[in-house]
Amino acid sequence: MSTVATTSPAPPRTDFLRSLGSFPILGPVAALILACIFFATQSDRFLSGANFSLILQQVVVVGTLAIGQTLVILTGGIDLSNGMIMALSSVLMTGLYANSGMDPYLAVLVGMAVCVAFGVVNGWLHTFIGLPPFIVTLGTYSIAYSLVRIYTTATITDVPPALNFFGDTFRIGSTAITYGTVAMIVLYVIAWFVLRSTPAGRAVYAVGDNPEAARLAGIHTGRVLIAVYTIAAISYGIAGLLLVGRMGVGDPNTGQNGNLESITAVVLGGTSLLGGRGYIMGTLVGALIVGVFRNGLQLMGIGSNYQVLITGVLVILAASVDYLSHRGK
Amino acid sequence: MSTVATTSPAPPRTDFLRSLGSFPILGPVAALILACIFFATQSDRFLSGANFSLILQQVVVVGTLAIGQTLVILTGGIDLSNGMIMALSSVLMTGLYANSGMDPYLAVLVGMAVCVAFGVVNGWLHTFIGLPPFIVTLGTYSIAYSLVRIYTTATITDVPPALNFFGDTFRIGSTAITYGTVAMIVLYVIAWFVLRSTPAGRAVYAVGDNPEAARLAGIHTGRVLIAVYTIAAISYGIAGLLLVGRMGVGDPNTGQNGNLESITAVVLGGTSLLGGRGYIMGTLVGALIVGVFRNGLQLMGIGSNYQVLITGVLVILAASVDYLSHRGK
Amino acid sequence: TVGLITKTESNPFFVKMKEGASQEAKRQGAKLLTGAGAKDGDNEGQVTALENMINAGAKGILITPSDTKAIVPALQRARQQGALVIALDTATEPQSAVDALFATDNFKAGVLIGQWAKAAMAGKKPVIATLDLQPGITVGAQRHNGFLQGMGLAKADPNSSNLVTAPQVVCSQDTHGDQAEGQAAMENCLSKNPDINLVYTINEPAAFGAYTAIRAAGKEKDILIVSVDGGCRGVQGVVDGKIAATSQQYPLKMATMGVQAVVDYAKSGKKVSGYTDTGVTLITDKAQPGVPSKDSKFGMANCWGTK
Amino acid sequence: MRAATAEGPGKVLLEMKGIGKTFPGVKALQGVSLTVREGQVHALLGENGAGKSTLIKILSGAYAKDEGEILWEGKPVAIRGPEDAQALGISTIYQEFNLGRQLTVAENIFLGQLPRKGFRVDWKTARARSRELLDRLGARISVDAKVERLSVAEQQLVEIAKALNRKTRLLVMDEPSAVLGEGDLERLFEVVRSLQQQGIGIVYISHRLVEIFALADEVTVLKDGRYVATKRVADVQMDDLVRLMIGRDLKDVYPRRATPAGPVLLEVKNLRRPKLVHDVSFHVRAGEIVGFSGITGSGRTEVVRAVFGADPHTAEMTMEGRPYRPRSPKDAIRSGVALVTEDRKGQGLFLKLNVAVNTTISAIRSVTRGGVIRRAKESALVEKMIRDLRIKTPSARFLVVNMSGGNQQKVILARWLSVHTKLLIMDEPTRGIDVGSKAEIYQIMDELTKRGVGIIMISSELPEVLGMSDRIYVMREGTIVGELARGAASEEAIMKYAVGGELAAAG
Ligand SMILES: Nc1ncnc2c1ncn2[C@@H]1O[C@H](COP(=O)(O)OP(=O)(O)OP(=O)(O)O)[C@@H](O)[C@H]1O
Ligand SMILES: Nc1ncnc2c1ncn2[C@@H]1O[C@H](COP(=O)(O)OP(=O)(O)OP(=O)(O)O)[C@@H](O)[C@H]1O
Ligand SMILES: [Mg+2]
Ligand SMILES: [Mg+2]
Repeated sequence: MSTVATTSPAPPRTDFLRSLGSFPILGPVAALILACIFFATQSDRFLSGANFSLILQQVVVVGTLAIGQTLVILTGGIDLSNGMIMALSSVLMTGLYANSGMDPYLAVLVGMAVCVAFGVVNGWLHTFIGLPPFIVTLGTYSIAYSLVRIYTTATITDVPPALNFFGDTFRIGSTAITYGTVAMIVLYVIAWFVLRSTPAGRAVYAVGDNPEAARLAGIHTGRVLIAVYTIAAISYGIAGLLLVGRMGVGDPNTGQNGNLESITAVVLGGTSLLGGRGYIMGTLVGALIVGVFRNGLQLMGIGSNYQVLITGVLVILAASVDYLSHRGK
Repeated sequence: MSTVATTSPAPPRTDFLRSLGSFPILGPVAALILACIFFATQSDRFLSGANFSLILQQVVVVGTLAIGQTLVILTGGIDLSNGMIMALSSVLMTGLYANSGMDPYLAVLVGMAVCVAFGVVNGWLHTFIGLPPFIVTLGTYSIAYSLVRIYTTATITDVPPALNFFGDTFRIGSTAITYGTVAMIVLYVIAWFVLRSTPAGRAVYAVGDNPEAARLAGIHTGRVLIAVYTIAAISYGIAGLLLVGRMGVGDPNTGQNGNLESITAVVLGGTSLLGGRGYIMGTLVGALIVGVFRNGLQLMGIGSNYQVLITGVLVILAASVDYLSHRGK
Repeated sequence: TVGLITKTESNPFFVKMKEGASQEAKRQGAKLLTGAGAKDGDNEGQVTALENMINAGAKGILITPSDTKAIVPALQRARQQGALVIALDTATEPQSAVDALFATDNFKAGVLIGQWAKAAMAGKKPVIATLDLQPGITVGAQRHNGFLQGMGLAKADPNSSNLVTAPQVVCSQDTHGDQAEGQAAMENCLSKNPDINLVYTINEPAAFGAYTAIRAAGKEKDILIVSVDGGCRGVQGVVDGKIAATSQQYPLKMATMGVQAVVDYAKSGKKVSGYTDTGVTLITDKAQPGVPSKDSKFGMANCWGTK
Repeated sequence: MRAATAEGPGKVLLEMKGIGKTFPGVKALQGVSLTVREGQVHALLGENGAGKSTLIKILSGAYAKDEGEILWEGKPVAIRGPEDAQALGISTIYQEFNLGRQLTVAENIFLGQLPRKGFRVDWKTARARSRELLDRLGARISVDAKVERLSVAEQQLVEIAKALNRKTRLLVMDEPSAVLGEGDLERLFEVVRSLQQQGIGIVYISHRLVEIFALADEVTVLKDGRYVATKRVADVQMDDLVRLMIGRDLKDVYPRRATPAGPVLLEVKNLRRPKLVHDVSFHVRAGEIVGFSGITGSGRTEVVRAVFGADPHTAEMTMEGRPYRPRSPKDAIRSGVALVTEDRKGQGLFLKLNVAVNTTISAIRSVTRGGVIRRAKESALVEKMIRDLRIKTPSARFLVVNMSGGNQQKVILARWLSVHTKLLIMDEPTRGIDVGSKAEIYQIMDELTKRGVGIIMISSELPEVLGMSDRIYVMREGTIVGELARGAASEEAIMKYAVGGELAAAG
């Protein structure tokens, strides 16, 4: 995993230059820029505010899922359940209003509560029973999957206006931007700040890097892990909210690829699956890389079989760029 | 990952009793037996030779995929591409005969050659570029996925008799057993022997436990890794062969869940995703656990939603049993 | 430019559709963009493809909605942006969400095989296994419910996305229309209840999976398999006596009509509208009195509307 | 030279009574007691596997005790976890590193207790304070460096700084000196003494008796998990301690007799490694022990890693007169070269695998027939090694992770004694090894040379270098600055070369 063997996670502002010199997510950013340049040469429609706004919209859901996924992976874990937790919260948030006439805001709260419950269960099984996160979240994936379908197999169309908010747009110049996009970016900034500059954030890195050392240093690793899985689950709930805003419906069939897609974003962003090393903003870049590929290839009118082929190749290339950009160190 | 924090990969014949005391795959086996007892009480049709033979048949493909997956995971890697490599080989093995009139055995060779190629690429990208296996195999997954569909989207029905062999059955008493089942079990025995009693097997564990130490002990870690990914890919090719035998067609839609399903079997079998610790026979048990759940729940006539729900819960329980059975150590 | 969005890339049914579209597009000198969801039921994938195609300047979108409700808001956005939207094979809910629908009546397809099976069972008491698609997908429900209604075992709302059932149905499994899953499901159904004598399958891959399982159990003589699609491979199955009867649809036709309509719209700006039934024909070699059907020769000649 | 506060014992800080601990298959401790007073340096002595680390891990809350009680200032206390111990003011430097390898030095020093400003971490304070602590230890490391980039010595200094940074009434140090060179050691002593002045109690574990005499007021000896005795250092001689520890006398620790050196075995010319090694040339004769001395970071490890083919380098080398170009450790091993690394856990052992696998991994072919590992042969080999090296383990199937530091080192030796080694390179071979085992290892080295094996020994322990080497190369800043024959060598001579001119701190 030498891809990220560099630099202090928290370069102090004082020596800004050094921190630039070892700019951690250089690789992913380079890969993203290369991809953009490539597509700009291929399709005249690619380089437009409207198109970029579109790509952002298409990335919002996975991007938000990937925030929680990043936290979990930083602790050395992995969360396969995130997409289904999102799906469950989104059908509840819409369904409780549409089918049970619950107050929409209350419905959102209930949806969030369910997410929290799943997060706690994930964290607890991992920490106190000591099960590998892969197995735990595989199990909760199935559980959430079936709960969604037991609750409803019919798409919920009667969505309260309040929940459509994140789908609405405002204009900057000529390009319309959704509030969902803004929400996602805000979440990233918060996560970035917390991970970089708060004791809690540093504890996440410490636990992921060397749990035993963390424990012996008096860090309550158990609490940290449960908190991480819970906060992650909340981000999945928010992703559900953004999804509803974007799709305008509560869709029980959603979220099944959320885990692999979010993990891809995380890893493309330069975060190590071994835990302890990674950068939340890298994840955002990783998500954008995937979004740009998909959008660009479609603009080029490439048949989707070849789209998949090229995406596969590009994923490997992007990761290589990242790796090579760090090789020196 | 305390699930597997126990003693040697190879308990010596000499002190049989101790080796029993620390019988590594005790947990998975216990979980399997418990599951069987449960279903036996729920459905009178469960406990029949025919039904067990059936479960085995349904496990053959995933079980064979999981052999390669186990090798890869023992080195600390992970292989997401296995299902699609299997799919590619199976459409080639059938298609080259059906569409290009190639000699069936030659077709099989070609299919295997393609697997080898994928294995080498996986191993090479991981070892020499240093990319994380997750990303590498995610990329090759997409590549194989699209190659399958570029080659054919139509199911290949005109399968040469030779390739149906593994679907054919022989009888022990009243129950019919497929040659495919036998093939899988033979492969497990071979893998078990190699891992347990050959220098190559030792090298796999050593590299998985501490690559740097392995290198300094005179092991060519690079070669070991590439060999592992290649041999794994061959097992996927064989899985493809068994798949064709079982289904009697070459199906381009197959294999998409092969990765998660095989990883589940491996982890349920008590192998650590961190590498260096695990037991191939545990994987077989893990695969059987899943197969028994699916079969048993359907015999009980439980609706598919609840089947998923229960499977989720049982996966977690099974893993817990495994963990708790090792807690002492 | 025309955009075609199918449920998946690999299901032969949609492959055929794509084939028809690209032929027609070539004839008309139009540019065809194609996209699809990752798997059946993947709505986001379709929405993303849709948005990108509009952005790529598609005048019209031909779509087989994976999720007949969830896709609606996205389609409305597309129409606001001035694109002609035509649903192929599967109606949206509400149907008015699209300009026009070129489709088979999936419910009717189900009813036809149901009626045929009822007649073919000739009074024998049916013991039924249904190999379904997956929860919440309308097409799956329509075919399933249609079948049971045709059998006269249940009444169902032609547009419901919930499966009805009946005492005669002893085993129901989801197969996602996948052959391997169909086989495993059938195997387990048989070990659950060996007396099954009639199998409904959501599509032909599932049907073949079921047949493999049944043959392995040596019951191919005693069990009837009915299915929907009428693809060339499916009809071949009828010829081989693996599938007793199947309802044939005409994706090629849908696609051709679709592209035509978009091209016209691009030229003249006039939109097609309403529902055009592209027809469904029961294909079987054991025709039953009172159930209109054609034989497999016809089926082969028209499988999915080749020529 | 001993600390001033030795007279007039302060009041009792800690009492551990009748402590017992059992691990699966191992009775690590039974009925062990320990009493530490304020301002006292209390040494803990014992062979490898005697139970020293286990005892202090119970004290620090890393392990739970099975029996016995702990009194803090006379009152019984329950230490349920590390946080309890820290609350009492017990801070511990463990034998094995507990650092986050991806984290910076400063962050490790403040692990679990980062200073805050509002919600934010106060990096400014953290880095400044870390700087202070490191300077006090004379460590020239950037506080922003990642720990994984540091040499083992540097990592140890970080561990010490980390412990000093906690509010401390009792400081426990488990073999802090094992990986330190002379210079670092002196500064460590100064620090310990000043802490002592402030009335802080100190538990000090080391296998180097000289240190005990230089530093400790009292010493408690353990053997096989049992309490043996507690003595005032003033009242005992080295031999007494040795006898208490290993239960027998130990005459001449260094068995080395000058032996007639054989033909040149290894010849190295112009060995270069960018930034680490500059143009190093030397040779080793068959049956000769060549010592490499020098301060930490002088490049000794980098030299031998190159010779072992572990790192890229340029050089002309010959082995037994034949050209020798190791492109990988495997090549080196094939030509009969072996390396015992300085970092046992990171670069030597397979911790989650058992003694047998760790021992035979490099010799696996020799116990393989027809491609199959012959269990009987393997067990025979392993059992022999366990006997010859007196490795303390319940069985050949015991996991190395659970072994004491010294025994782990023996396992690595066993690995190289299992293959046909002509040139044995040992980087800090007796680091963390008890006097008894040390003598045994020296014995083994001596016997090997009699069989014509050549040995390169890197050591930061001058007595060891002087006692065992036939010739000594001294390195500084990546070059060889001096070569001393057995007769001509002395601590002064070596330090003179090692620190270069300014004799000052040396000796
Ligand atoms: N986690 C463990 N599981 C099983 N046995 C253990 C474990 N830790 C230590 N032991 C055993 O307990 C005994 C005491 O080990 P300990 O590390 O305390 O010795 P030590 O005095 O520190 O030796 P050294 O001087 O080499 O560090 C040894 O026999 C060791 O094998
Ligand atoms: N793993 C490493 N990564 C980066 N630099 C290192 C590493 N190990 C050692 N160094 C640096 O390389 C130089 C030589 O270190 P080396 O370990 O060879 O010195 P040494 O003479 O062996 O001292 P020691 O007694 O620590 O072994 C030192 O500056 C050291 O800090
Ligand atoms: Mg110790
Ligand atoms: Mg060194």
